[in-house]
Amino acid sequence: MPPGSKTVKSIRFVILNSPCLLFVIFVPLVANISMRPIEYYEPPVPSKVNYINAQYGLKSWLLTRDHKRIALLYLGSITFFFFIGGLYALMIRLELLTPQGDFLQSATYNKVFTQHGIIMIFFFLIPSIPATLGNFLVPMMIGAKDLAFPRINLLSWYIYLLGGVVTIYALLAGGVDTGWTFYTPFSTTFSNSYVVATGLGIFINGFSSILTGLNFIVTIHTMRAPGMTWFRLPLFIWAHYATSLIMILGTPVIAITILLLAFERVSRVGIFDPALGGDPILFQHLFWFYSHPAVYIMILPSMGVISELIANFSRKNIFGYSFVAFSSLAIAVFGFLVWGHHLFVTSQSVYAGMIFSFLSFAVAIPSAIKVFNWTATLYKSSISYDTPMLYALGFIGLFTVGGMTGLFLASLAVDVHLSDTYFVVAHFHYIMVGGALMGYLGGLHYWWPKITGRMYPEGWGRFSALVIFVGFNLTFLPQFVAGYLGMPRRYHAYPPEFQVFNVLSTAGASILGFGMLIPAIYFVWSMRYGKRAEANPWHLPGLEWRTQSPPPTENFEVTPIVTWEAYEFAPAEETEVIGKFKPELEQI
Amino acid sequence: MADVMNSHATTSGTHGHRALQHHFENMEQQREAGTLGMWVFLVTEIMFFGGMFLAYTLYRSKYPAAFASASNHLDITLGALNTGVLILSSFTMAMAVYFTQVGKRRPQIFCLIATLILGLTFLGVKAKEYHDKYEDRLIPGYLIPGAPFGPAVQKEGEPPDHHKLHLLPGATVEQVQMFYWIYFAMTGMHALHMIIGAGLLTFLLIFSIKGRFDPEYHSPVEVIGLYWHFVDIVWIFLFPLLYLLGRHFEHG
Amino acid sequence: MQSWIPLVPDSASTFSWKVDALYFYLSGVTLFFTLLISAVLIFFVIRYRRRTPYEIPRPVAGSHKLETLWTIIPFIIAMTMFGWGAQVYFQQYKPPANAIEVYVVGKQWMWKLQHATGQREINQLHVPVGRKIKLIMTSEDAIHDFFVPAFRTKMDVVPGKYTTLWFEATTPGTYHLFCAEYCGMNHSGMTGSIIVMEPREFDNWLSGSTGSTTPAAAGQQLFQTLGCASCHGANGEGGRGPTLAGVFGNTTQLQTGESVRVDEGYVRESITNPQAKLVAGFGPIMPTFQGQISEDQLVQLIAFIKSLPAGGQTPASAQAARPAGSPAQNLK
Amino acid sequence: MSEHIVPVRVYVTIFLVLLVGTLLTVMAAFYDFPGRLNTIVAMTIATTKATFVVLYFMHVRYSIRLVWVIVASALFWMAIMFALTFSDYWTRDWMRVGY
Repeated sequence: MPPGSKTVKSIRFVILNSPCLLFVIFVPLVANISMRPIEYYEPPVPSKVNYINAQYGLKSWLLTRDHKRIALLYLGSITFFFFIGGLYALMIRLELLTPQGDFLQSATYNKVFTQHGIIMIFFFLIPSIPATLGNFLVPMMIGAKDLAFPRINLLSWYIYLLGGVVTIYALLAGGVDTGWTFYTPFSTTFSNSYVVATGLGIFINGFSSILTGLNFIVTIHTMRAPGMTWFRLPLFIWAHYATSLIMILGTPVIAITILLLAFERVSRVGIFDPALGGDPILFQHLFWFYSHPAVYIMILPSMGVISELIANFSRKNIFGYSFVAFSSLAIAVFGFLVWGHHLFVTSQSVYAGMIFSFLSFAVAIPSAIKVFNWTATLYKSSISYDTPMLYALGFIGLFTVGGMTGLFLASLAVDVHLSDTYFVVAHFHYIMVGGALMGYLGGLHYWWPKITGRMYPEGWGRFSALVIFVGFNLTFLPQFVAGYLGMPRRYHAYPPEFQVFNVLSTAGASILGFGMLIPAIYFVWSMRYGKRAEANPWHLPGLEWRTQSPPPTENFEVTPIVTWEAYEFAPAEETEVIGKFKPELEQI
Repeated sequence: MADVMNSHATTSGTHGHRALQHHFENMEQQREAGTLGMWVFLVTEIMFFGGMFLAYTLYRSKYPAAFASASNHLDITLGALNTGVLILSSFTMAMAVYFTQVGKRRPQIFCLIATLILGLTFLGVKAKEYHDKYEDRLIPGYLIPGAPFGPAVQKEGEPPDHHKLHLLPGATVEQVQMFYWIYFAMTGMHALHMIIGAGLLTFLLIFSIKGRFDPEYHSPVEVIGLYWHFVDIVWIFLFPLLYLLGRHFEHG
Repeated sequence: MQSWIPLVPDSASTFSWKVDALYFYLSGVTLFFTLLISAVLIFFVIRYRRRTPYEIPRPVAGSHKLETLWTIIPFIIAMTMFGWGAQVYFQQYKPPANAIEVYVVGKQWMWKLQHATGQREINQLHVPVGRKIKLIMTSEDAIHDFFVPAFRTKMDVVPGKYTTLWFEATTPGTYHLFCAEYCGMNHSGMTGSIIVMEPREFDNWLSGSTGSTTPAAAGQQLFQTLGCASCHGANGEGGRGPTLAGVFGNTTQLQTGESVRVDEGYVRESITNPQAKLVAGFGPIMPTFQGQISEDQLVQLIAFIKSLPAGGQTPASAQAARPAGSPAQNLK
Repeated sequence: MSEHIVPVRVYVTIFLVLLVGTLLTVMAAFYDFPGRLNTIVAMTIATTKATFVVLYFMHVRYSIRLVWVIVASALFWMAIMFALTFSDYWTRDWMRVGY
């Protein structure tokens, strides 16, 4: 078939637009509006010098203090860790294709799932949005030239790298098999793997997260541009503020816990080892004091991204701005009160269990408020079907499932049956992949033109968003069922009646993996060959779009003075109040 | 918070100070960011020590007799001396900040030197205490190769010997080890903070001697001062918790 | 092995259906909200799609009424889930009186179980239908977790202390037993089966298995060989050490003036760490048995002390290798 | 956050207060108070000393509200950690599933 033939063209058209097939009825419409001629907010005299080409050479990158360059350094390193973590996931799914443990040995399998967890959580999910998108955008969105402490920002990247190197050393030297939770006394006494080295890697890495959080909090407090009041801040900033609170309040506790664990292992004394008079449940309390809020470190920034996407791609002010903003803070605070729901079956006091269960239900409410407000924002809006919006819509659906299944685990009696089964695995993947990762990818597409100055290929973007959505659901929906049927997690071999769910899951994982490769390829491709992006390719009012793409080193030619509200697409006088049929404008 | 928000609008006359970093509007904003940053960092530190305080509280309530016996074995004189030293150093640090604020360089340098010396004195005394514990074989577990935990226990009817551990009824050597494990973790972590603090003070001293600070720009002195006081506060809690509680079982 | 309801495991205990009912309620609410949100989203996405590139929709002011509504309604629903969940949880975990006790020791990577009548089992547990079974569990190494999906219950098995789990099986059959807390290399091999039998079959099984000494009898043996009897008296009547007979399940006065309930945990602590809670009137003279006695032996000693009647006679249950009649019948 | 210069006299006073506090707490430690009072006395003195350091040496008394909020939040989170952890340990005896 000749490459220009009609058949080839139509096949390509179908493939590229297949996400739109989801909404079959308006394929033509989508094709029509992908180019928009109007342009507002064009910055004065665009300059050719930007943060990327302002300086050249490796040194200019490795010693940079520019938050945007540091964001790119982070982007590169977390992508690296993401692919390592992804490889481990692949191995897990291959092993679980059959009930017997035939692909890997038990010892290897245990290391693989442990390392999948450690890499994905500590080296990908926790830094993912804050350290890349957050680093890039927090100063730009509030109209600052940089973060408050640029040197500390760079230091945090080096600390991250050092933590990563130590961890990778541990993995190469022989790996670690304790599960990412490091439960004692297995980790202190019985495991024969590189627990101390891995712990050290995580300990070091913790400081990078503390420093990022510290930097954000100070920056948001002291560096806002004139006129940028708290309630004019984009919700992305509120979300990052809440995230930073968790980072500075929670991370030190895991740091000291891991440190004590490492010393305990080295010197054979035991705060956590019952054989030496210690209490293993104390370890679990301290561990989850951080590690439950850490889930919110992963999901809150993603919620911030989704708020941006929903408002901007529907050209509408967010519904219930202050409720969405404060729900972020509420999640950050309440998130610290619920860790005990990980201990319902560990012989924790049943009365403490009740308190924790109650609080866990309470923390669901702010998340629900967010979902309802996002949905309400779409009412009477103008919704575009660009890739970031597809991710945002996918996020809402997946996060709803992830959040609601969390209620199963907060519910004491059901948790007794479900804890440590595949139901838990499915639940937290819905939150972390369906939530955090979707937000990350959506945000990356959305700000890609600003970060690189190039557009990504829209058709491929939509296609991969669909593939990822389908692959994700196929991977993790069956795990809910397997979990309720009783399949325990961290099992290398399992009874054959669970195989059907694992086969489905593995099939889904291969689709998911394939879907992840597409953006990886076209992002790299677009950096060189993508269409050049305008300063404001999406035609949006946010501060980050009021400067050139990519931005200059100091972000703005002149310090902006903010006179508008967040997401102000139309003048405030036109605001419609629900329940009033006659707009106030007409009454005047 | 209102004045924080307005800080951009008020243009003070401090534009162009040589210490002003490029991304700040003025010295006021820069100082504010520095102080705030240190406070946020101290919150982190509080949580960091908090985890150990939690472990301490739990085991103290679980093994009161052992903790009292172990606590009695610590040298209260050296502990009290160190408390005094640290309080004095906190005072000299506060004075160093004061003299920087009012722009008196000589007394400022003197105060910084005094603080540094007092800090080192504290560490010296601590080292002496650690050595005593080493002699009495009180270093927990197998932390020291060749000298595992194994204190001599004073038997009933034996004359008192301050190298021997006197166990109160209900205490076991194993639980005493738990106390020393927490003792070394907490005081060790505290000493590490002192060492870092001494390093920061040296840096301040060099910059003071070079004349970098003036009433306009003194935020490093202030910020490191905050850190130093925080380390002092940690000790203010460690001293009674580790050295004093349980004394009355023996002496009261 | 599936129950007649699709996607639900076998139901074989008295609270299986209670957990299932709550599960169905939660699933229903989840399904409802997921579908609701999805339907509204899809409707909006179609209805309010961008029709012209230039259009700017009118901004909408938030609504406190709506916000209150969708704060309070989810909260009320969440509270029903909480209340229901907590209520069933209490039933799952509240240890019943008059249960048949089975001792469970978990170790890497097997389950060792012993019936009060002496039968030992490895990775298998035979239980009768319609009897309350209480497991008293501990671990020799890492934390394990005793999980029986068909009974909808699980409990961690923690080293250094005892945890309890109880259930009452309703349907004969063979059910999975899993270790649900990751415990090292062969974690996924630490499985077994729970065999639920009709009471008569169970009695047959009991009488068919041979060569078993009851834990209490084994404990009595140990009590002699370890030299406990020299201070506590051969039948626990006391001497240089406190009386052991008849104290189990009651409270005893400590030297510190506090009082403590004598249960498995306290006896265990007093053997491994005798100085910790001294009985009033006795000095700290007992040596520790920490590290010199296995978890199995501890369980046997406890069973022996439990079996001691007040007054210091030789306990009936420790005399014979197997008591007349099974506990299943005794409890009828 | 306008700057406030604390007079020397205040610093000296606080220093003396801290020394007296140290002396008191050592003396109190050797005296056998009834019940748990020994711990309470020691902790009260320590907290008082720490409060003086925070308020005067660390200038919180003269600082903007934000610093107060930061200090308070640190204490609040410590309280959360202690309260919820001990909500487990102190209620285990009410219904024993593990002992």
